[in-house]
Amino acid sequence: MERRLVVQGIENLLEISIFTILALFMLGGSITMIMSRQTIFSAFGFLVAMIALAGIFALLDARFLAVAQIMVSVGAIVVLSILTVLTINMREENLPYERHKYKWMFFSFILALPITLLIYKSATAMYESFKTMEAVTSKVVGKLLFSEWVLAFEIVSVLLLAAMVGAIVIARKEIPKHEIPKEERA
Amino acid sequence: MMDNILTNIIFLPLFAAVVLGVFRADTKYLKIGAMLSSVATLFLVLFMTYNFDPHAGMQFIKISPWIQNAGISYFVGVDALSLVILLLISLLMPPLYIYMYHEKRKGYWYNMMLLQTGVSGAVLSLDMMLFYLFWETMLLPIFVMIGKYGNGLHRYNSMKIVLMTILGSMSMLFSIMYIGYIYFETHGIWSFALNDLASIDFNAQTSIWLASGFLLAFAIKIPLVGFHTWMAPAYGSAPTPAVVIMSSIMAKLGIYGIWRFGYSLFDSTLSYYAPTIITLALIGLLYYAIRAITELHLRRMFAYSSGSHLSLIALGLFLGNIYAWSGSLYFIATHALASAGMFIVIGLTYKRFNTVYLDSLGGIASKAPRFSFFFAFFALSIAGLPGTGGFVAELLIIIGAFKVNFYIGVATATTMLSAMVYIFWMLQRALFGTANNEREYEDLSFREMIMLLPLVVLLIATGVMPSFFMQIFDPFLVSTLEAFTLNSGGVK
Amino acid sequence: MIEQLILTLPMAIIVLGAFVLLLISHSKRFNLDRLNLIAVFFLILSSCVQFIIFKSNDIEFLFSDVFGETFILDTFSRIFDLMFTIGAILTLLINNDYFKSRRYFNGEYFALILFSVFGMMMLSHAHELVTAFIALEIASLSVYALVGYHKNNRVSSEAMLKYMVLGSMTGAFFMLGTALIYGAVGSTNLSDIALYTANHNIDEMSLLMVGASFISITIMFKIGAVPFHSWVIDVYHGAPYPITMFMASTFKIAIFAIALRLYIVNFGEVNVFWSELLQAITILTLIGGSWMAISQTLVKRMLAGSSIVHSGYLLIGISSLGLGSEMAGPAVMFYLIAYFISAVGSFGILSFIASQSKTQMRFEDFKGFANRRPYMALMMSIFMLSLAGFPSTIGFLGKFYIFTSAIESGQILLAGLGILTAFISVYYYFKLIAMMYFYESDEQKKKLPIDISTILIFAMGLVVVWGGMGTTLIPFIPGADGFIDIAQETINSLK
Amino acid sequence: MSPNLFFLLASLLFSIGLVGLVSRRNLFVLYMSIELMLSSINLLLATFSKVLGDASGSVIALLMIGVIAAEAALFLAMIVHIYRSSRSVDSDNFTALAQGKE
Repeated sequence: MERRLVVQGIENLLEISIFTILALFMLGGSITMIMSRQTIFSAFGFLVAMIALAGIFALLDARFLAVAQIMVSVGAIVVLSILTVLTINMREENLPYERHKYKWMFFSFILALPITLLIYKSATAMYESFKTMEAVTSKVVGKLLFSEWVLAFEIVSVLLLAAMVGAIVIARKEIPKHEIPKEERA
Repeated sequence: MMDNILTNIIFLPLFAAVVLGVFRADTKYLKIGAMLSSVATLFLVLFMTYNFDPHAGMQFIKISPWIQNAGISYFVGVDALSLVILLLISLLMPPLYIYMYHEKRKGYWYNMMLLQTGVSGAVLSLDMMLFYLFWETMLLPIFVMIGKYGNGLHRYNSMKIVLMTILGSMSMLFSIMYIGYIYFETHGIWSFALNDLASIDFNAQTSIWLASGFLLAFAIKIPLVGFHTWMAPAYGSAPTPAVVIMSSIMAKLGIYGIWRFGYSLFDSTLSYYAPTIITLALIGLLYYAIRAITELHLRRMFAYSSGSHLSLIALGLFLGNIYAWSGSLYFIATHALASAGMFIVIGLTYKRFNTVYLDSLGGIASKAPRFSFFFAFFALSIAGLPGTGGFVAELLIIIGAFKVNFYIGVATATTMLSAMVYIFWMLQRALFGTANNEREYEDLSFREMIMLLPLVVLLIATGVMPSFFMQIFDPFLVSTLEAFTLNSGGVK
Repeated sequence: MIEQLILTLPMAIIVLGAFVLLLISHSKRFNLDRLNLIAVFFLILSSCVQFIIFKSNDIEFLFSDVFGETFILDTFSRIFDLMFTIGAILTLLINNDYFKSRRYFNGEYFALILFSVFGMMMLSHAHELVTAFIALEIASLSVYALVGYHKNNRVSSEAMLKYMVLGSMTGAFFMLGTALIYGAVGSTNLSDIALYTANHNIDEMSLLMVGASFISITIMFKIGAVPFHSWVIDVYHGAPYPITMFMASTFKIAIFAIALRLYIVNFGEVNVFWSELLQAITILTLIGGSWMAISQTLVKRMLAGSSIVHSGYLLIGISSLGLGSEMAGPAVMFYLIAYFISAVGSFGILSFIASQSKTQMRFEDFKGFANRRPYMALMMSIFMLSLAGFPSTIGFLGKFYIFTSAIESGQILLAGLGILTAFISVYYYFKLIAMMYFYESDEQKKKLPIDISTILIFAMGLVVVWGGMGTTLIPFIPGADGFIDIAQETINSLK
Repeated sequence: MSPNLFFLLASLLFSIGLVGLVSRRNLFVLYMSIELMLSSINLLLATFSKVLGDASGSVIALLMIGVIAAEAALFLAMIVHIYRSSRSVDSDNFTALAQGKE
């Protein structure tokens, strides 16, 4: 009996410390992201935040989500972003010159504060503790995904296709200038 | 035949316009078509008048459901009040088409036909929404005619008249919708038919607000002083046919609206507004007369003159006794004839001399006697020359005013005097004085005589035998007045 | 089973059409004309199927054993489906000349239009918030790409940038609201939410209210209500004419599809809570939109500004809905139909002109337009009169219903303000008419080309007039009464 | 362990994203801020999922990752296009519309 309590206490402590570390990484990463002038540092901050988010998902027993987060968000999206940053290879003088960055940040933080409090207060007022549930493994997710959420799942595929087409259309090299009549040139 | 006669009267000109437009008629055929449609309409109206029973109230009623979900119906009918204005518009149209004989711009003709439909529809419709539809429709041709065919700052002025008029009609629309909603609330169905809405009892406060919505629209249309800023510029830059319709018919529709809708919807509330409107009308009488005296531009001068006389009509309406009322209604008719003639003559003046400024006219009397006869006749009949209808009407209103209050009577009587002042002064400068020998003074042609003679005859006839004409609307006035005194006891 | 599959056909055809267009878009054999025709063919096929299955009301939720109650089939969604497909068909056909006159259009363009139509249809059928969000994203992402389609044009790219950043941000708000509602209710299904709002006291629902407010922000943004309007004029201006037409008419209506469903069915119980806020937004929208519409020199920007005002009128209807007006639902629906037709027509004429001149249309460019193109000028006047709410057009009846519903719910001041803005709108719409008619033109009168675009524009003009004063005397063709009946039936099917 | 901390973290992340979106001009940062906002919603969903004892929240979050990916694709394409056409990722650089250019 004693021993179980001790184990639980240690587990709790462990959980809280892991959460704290992850949360600090997330906050640090995201704050780096919005603060740094160099785009590549921002992207690395974002990367750190996303990896930490995967850890927090795992802490919330959403294991499949954690894996998906690592694979899709980190492995695809963030890496793609970093690759884009590197491909573009912006020179220093092409970066925006933001003189009043911190002033703006301060003001917008004051604006965003009520929203933060609103979300936090309204969510915490309703729920005080976790329910015990089985871990959300791939089996559970798979079952749900193909019963209750199958419609949403299927139209996500259409969404991805539409976004892909849109991205191709936008990013494709333009028609060479000399082929365009003069009056259409911007 | 008699069943659909009002529908035919309303839509015949529009139908003609559509047919001519679809076949893209040449100007030659357009003229003939327009003339035929107006003459046919005139015959229909005369035929209807022949069958009209003065004692029967609303007649030739035609109701058919139109947009049922909103309770809007096609509901037309005619009584003495609307008959007077309907007669006027259909009488004036043929002379105007004769006046436009040389007009080659097609839009002109189409707009006139549309205008006739709009005006006669507004006069005959007894459903509030239908009335609103025609009320707005008749604005469109005026907008186009001033803006496209006018002179001076015509584009600006046409925008001005449209905006001011629509401001009024929007407030009226709001009142109409509110009244309709009150009817819906009490009866559970929508209806905008006038006799349905007239059965509603409003509480006093609501009634005052709703009446103000209507009165704003009509005051702008008349225009009462304070709502008149569009008048002189619009009259000044509009082409002659549009001016004739505006001053002879459309301004009278403001009076008509108060009479028709004001008195049937909120009779007792109108006496709440009566002192204000009587004051405004009295101020208008003098103010417009003074402006007319100082004005040198003939069209603007008669714009002010017509404002002054319309104030007199509005005054007579709100005095609320039988003399003033019959005077008002009679004056609607006679002033319409006189001012139509006057504006046509001014138009002829402009065609001949290319100016309508008093200081550049002069000496017409010796060179073009027929022309100056008509010129003088119409001007004097506007001023209320004894022997023309205007004299009778003004006298009646003045008697009515004296019956109410001595001071109002005196103030009213000044109109006749001030009108005499500016008319005689104007005649003296325009017709007499030294003639400009370099100018060609062309006298009236046969076609122009034909166009003006009916107006002259009618003006004299209304002056010589008023009782013959008044028998059309006397029963109407008596019965309305009875209902009115029953509800509010007139003006204290 | 097979019956349910048939019910999915309209959407399946649209997606299939998009696939086919993607596959053949780079084939040399298909020029723009043919691609356009193929896209229209799929859309027409879809709307034909919609007509055929229109009356089959026995199935309420599609594949309810698999999908759960996520895909609803009611008259409401079917009417909206029809409007989206018709809107897309009109956009494609009226702009046929425009596509040919510009070099930058190609096959993917039509595929993207079909994708966005699919998203909108999904949005009107969605009975579940996550599905609705994904559907909204499908429509939005396609429209973002379409707005920036003219890539050599700086203005077009800028419009896309602006729209995409702001649109994605407000999209995030929609999802945040969904997450919070999920937290409160434990489900995102609309039936569960409706059950929850019906059974709980308003004090217990703070989490749901916060979530619903966030969703409202997104809706307000997408319809361009002030103060979320900053993108509207610039994006409408920057986008190519066909896309502006598509956004102003079809996409805007799609947002109202989900908004009406949410406000009538789900938050019906809690609407009273934010009625004051909604009234404030409505007032701001009416005044701000009017101000913006007055101060423009480009006709396209004026129409964009006036579309904000029209959102304001619709918001009057929605706020009357919240205060328990019976007529407000059909009024909003009818106004949507009226606005849809008038907007399609007016933007159609703009792109018709643009397909021949290649400059932006200023008010001054319309001087003497009635001389050059009398019929087009007449049509434009009809659409302007309808947008201004002139009687005998469908726009007048729309305003009539909106204002009476406002009076019914006791919002007299709001109705008065609406009338006032309608009066102001007369100024900028009549200004265009004045420009067209009051000036003579030096150019020769041009012959009216009788092709599919002009015919469709004329048909729209006819509908505008017929919808304003038509009767149901002629069978099979809805007159003014018929449109109102449709609106009524649509809203009734929601409850 | 109580869910409050998770809620706090999620709402903080959301507002950090919002702050970045409002205050920065670098298009990349704008893009990543939006992604951050969406990710914070994922966190919120996962937390609610555990609070309610219902796995659906995690599934919604999973679907959301798909949506995030779609938006990312379009955004990156737009940034590449805009950088290529104007050599800039400054959102304030685009003011042609505000100046009424054509």
